[in-house]
Amino acid sequence: MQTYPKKRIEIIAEAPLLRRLTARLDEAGVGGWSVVPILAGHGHGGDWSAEGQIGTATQMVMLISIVDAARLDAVLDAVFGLVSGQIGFVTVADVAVVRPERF
Amino acid sequence: MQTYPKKRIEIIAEAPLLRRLTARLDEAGVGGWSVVPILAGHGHGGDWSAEGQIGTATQMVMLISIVDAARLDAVLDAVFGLVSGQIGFVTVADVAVVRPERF
Amino acid sequence: MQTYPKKRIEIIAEAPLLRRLTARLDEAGVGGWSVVPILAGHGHGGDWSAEGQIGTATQMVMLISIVDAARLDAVLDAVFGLVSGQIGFVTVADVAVVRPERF
Amino acid sequence: MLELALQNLLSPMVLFFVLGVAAALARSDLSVPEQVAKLLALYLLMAIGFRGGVEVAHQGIDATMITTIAAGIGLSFAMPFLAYLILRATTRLDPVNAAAVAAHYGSISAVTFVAVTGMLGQLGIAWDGYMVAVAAAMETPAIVAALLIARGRSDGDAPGESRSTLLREVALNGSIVILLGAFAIGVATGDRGATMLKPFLVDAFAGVLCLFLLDMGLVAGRGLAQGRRHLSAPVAAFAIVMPLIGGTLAGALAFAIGLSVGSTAVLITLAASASYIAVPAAMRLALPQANPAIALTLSLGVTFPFNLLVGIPLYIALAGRIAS
Amino acid sequence: MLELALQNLLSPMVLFFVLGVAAALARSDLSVPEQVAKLLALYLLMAIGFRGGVEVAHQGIDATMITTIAAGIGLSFAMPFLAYLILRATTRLDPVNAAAVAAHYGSISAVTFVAVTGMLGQLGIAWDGYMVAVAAAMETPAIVAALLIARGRSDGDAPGESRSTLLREVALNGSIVILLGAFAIGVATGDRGATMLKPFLVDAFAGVLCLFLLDMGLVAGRGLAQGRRHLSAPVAAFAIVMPLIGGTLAGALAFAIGLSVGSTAVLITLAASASYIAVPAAMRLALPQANPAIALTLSLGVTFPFNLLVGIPLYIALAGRIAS
Amino acid sequence: MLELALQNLLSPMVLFFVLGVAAALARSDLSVPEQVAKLLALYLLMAIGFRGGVEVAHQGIDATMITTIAAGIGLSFAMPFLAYLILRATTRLDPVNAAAVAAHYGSISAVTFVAVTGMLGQLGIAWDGYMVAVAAAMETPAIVAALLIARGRSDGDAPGESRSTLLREVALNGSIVILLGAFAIGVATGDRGATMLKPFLVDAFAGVLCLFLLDMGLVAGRGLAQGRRHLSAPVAAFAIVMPLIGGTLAGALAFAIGLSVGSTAVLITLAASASYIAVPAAMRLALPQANPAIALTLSLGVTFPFNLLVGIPLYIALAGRIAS
Ligand SMILES: Nc1ncnc2c1ncn2[C@@H]1O[C@H](COP(=O)(O)O)[C@@H](O)[C@H]1O
Ligand SMILES: Nc1ncnc2c1ncn2[C@@H]1O[C@H](COP(=O)(O)O)[C@@H](O)[C@H]1O
Ligand SMILES: Nc1ncnc2c1ncn2[C@@H]1O[C@H](COP(=O)(O)O)[C@@H](O)[C@H]1O
Ligand code: NA
Ligand code: NA
Ligand code: NA
Repeated sequence: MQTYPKKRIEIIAEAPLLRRLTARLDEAGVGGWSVVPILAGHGHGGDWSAEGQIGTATQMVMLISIVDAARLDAVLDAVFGLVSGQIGFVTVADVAVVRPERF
Repeated sequence: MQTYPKKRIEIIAEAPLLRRLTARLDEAGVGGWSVVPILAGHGHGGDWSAEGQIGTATQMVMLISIVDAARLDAVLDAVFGLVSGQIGFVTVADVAVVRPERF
Repeated sequence: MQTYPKKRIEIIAEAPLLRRLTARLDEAGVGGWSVVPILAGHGHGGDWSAEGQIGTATQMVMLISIVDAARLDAVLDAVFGLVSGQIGFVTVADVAVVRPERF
Repeated sequence: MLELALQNLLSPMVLFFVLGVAAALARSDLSVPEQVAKLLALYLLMAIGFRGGVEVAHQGIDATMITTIAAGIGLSFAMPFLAYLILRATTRLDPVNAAAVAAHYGSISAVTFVAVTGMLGQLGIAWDGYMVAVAAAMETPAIVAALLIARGRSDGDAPGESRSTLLREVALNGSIVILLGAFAIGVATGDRGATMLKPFLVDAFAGVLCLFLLDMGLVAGRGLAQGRRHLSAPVAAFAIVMPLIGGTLAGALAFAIGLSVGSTAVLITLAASASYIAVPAAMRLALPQANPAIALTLSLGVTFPFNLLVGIPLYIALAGRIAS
Repeated sequence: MLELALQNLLSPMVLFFVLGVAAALARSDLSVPEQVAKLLALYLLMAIGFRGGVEVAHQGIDATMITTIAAGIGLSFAMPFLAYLILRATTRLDPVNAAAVAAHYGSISAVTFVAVTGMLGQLGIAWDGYMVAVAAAMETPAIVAALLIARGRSDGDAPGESRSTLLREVALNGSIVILLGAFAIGVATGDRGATMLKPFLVDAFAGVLCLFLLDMGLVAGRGLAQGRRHLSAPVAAFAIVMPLIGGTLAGALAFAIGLSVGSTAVLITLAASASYIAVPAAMRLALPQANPAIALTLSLGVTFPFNLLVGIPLYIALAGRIAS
Repeated sequence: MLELALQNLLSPMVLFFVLGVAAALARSDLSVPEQVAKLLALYLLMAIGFRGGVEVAHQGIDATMITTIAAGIGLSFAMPFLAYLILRATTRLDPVNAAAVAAHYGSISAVTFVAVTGMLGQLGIAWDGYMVAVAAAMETPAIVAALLIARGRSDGDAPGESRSTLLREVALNGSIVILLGAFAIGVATGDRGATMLKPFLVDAFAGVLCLFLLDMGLVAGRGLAQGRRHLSAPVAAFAIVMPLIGGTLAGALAFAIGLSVGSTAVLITLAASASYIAVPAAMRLALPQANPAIALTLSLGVTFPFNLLVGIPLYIALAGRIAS
């Protein structure tokens, strides 16, 4: 099956930041995004876990967005300005898709 | 450590479709798959969120399957026929594994 | 935006193993990891689902860790010794990051 | 009637729903976790099914029950045709979307069922336990009707989708199974079971219903904010007119059968309600080309609030006239 | 006895379990969300532990309690050896799998414990609060026994796995901690605490147990559909014979100690039950080569339904004979 | 006083909290699932808000309520300045971290509010329903104060972060909305609503609170094990001294206003409590450079246990002196 290259952006960010992050993505013109939960983690700041938490301040979430390479820089710029001052990071990977016009 | 190339298929699809999708994967002979939850998302159809939902009609899930490149086309064919008429999409990425015979 | 190559390790492992796995990652000197839930899956051992389960013995979880390529082998060694005798597997993918010093 | 409406509006249940809608529209981050919402729904259906069964264990099964079930099936099967004609005549929905919406309005909303029984309980009006079976029986026929309507009008079911598999899945969907299962257990265990489960299933019911309606309000409010753009005025009007039409038909049937006030109110409410658990999922499989946001926004965002705030007291008042 | 069996079969608890199994086998999508299932288990263990503690606060601690705990530990340690011998003699399970299964049957099932107390409560038969401590004490010894059996027969523990770490983890697993913790709190707060917590922990117990057993039915039904292929006839037979053997041993000990009817029934049930929370997880760490599906399908898919439907009334009847 | 302290320490609520802490420190895998914890918090806030509202429906609104709300707002706004000065004088926290911690201590902890009402209920001491509104009013002003303190001292808010958006979000955070919403519904429905919801919202309260405090203990224990390294001795001391200072101020105000014993105890406790739902999230947005582990470890790991074990009985005893 014919496939086409796209970029898969994965952002791991603090939960309180989520609304602002997705607003940035929307502004940067991405076609869509999905939020994946994270249960627990470890980093420079130590361990955390979602277990038993009633607030979201200590939690991280994962945002995934498939975008066209042409839009990658704009998206990274939009997101990076927000994430850089906060806890979290962004990774980008190459993926292939079947319906390129979707993204 | 010696690693071997495989393909990582990631399908984001409507939750009501899940059973049918995994049946297709099984028929196409994949060795296994895993379902990852999605909490919320945004696309051409607008925003959605799993919060407070009692049904699954509006929800998306993520299916991940590691397959051998030789089987990729068969799997994409099997899945694409189903996903193309529905909400959702498929991405493929290159990954390396340690135990190639597993997939 | 300037990006730098890193490795994204994804481990799908049995939930009872989680503490031991993360301890290995910490020992191997990874900068961090995140745990993503898996809802259900299928493999050589048949189907499983987290639905309605009160224990974790039958469940799988996903561990994600972004590491520097230089550290990859040490991490794989540390993890593989544990995972190889158990249910689960490890995949490695190439990703690009914006702040390389973080990993 | 006015007093009834006021009492309804000032019931904690309705107010918690309104609180949910208001919080969602104000973009508060108040939310009920997904699995908790599913627990609340499970509990309410279990409670209502079980209590209906215990009541039937008392009263026994009679011909009225069979007739009412038949009437419910007939209504559920007939309403989609009516709804489809209205939608095609008054709105710009294409055939497939109109058929999908019609299926939602022919079928019933388990949540609205729970709400009307809560309201009746508050007013001290009894209803017949077998209405649980009627509710369950009304869930599926509308889907069959919608598939008949859509046949040829859609470019086919999803490839490989078999109609019988789909109907089997709908008939076995979780909300029907727990409702009917708990009903059967209520019938089987009767008073013995009722005494045992009263503190959990009866005493706590109103409180759990409040929490659940808070959640429904949050989801409805969010859905409305999101889905508004899919609703033209005629489409939105349909979501209020159709319940009144369905309710009137049901009222006529209830009168013909000779149902009690409470059961008449329940039957009217069931007919006037629109599905948003079983049918939406079935439509995603059977008519994937239909835009799910339209039917869901209508059903949860317009019809459910309408029924909860205005419809149910109206239907109860109507039932009072019809049955006495 | 027959009457007891019938009353058991027609109890809402058992019927909700049967509903769950039926729904799973019919492939209904009815399900209890994972976190909800964990809440139900947490609640039930908390309730049963606390009530046991309050009861001990009344009755005080005596020698019988110590003896019974010792008997429970002995049983839990001895049963795996017996189970292992039976499995090796009658089935084709290899040593490691046989040891893993043996560990499950030596240990106890907290859920079966909850079920027998529910059934006793329904029958109005009292049991001694300290049986909570006995149950907790019986969870771990079987694992030690299984590790002794498997030593040398497995190709070693997971690399770096230390036995003491493992046992510490098992002894501190959540279900034991909440059971014993709530027990201690019950002892410490006695009637004062009991009055405060009665509506939540006592009155709602039967209802929550129904919901929980619905879930257990769903999981058992799914497990059975999935795991059937792992079970040969002799292996399946073991899952029914072993509870009877363990139960008989426990009955003899209870008689020797002179336990009350209720406590005898509980001790028999504990011995006859097979773990599926603590031991399965421990076996994944200690004996990873063992196929987890075998023990789990046996324990939840065969032994638990057997105990719930047939075993418990049998054990209660037996206890009636032994203790009077 | 001693008796009060002992009764507090031997209350099931406190003991379940201690059990949670102990289990976490022993690294047991006992845990309350995340969505369940959120359900428990939602329930408790709904219950406390509703009961407060019903009580106000009885008593009516008077000048004292307005004065007390004003006093609460004043306290919440003033305490961060005091806290900041103390932190800067006695610890090595930099200005931004000191401001963030100060915001937590100026605001209130809904969970501590729930705990003090549970303790008062146990002692049979009445408090005024409008304290619910006071609690809600005390949540936000501290954040405004902290932002004023941090202005210029931080390298700016997150880019594009507008202060008014942030305050709107804080004021509409879920815990405030459910607390005030349920309060308003209690006022609107009064006794009628209270009768309906009593079994769920009143009778089960103490039991749910126990489960919730078990969870808080687990989270606090884990947080303490994790976050200890962020706490120097002076910083940890602050987490005990500041509640006493805040509580004393509140006691003086309560005396000036002439509040009842119960309401005085509540106001003192609110002032002595430190936020860990609303403020932590707001600080991540407003002062992202602040290390969240410091404030959270202090608030949940030190101040909450201190208040639960020692503070609340002390504040109640103090209130008894002040108000009589
Ligand atoms: N290298 C990494 N790989 C995966 N997740 C990470 C990594 N580093 C940090 N995280 C996640 O981000 C959270 C915050 O990281 P940190 O700011 O380093 O404490 C961690 O608790 C993890 O959930
Ligand atoms: N580009 C994308 N990247 C990640 N997820 C997406 C993307 N597009 C769509 N989705 C997910 O798929 C759902 C449906 O997409 P759509 O059909 O475009 O409305 C969205 O709500 C997201 O959860
Ligand atoms: N090829 C695969 N791709 C994704 N997940 C897999 C794959 N194989 C196995 N899994 C996951 O790992 C679990 C155990 O696999 P197995 O040991 O093959 O039964 C499965 O139930 C899946 O959740
Ligand atoms: Na209808
Ligand atoms: Na046993
Ligand atoms: Na404070």
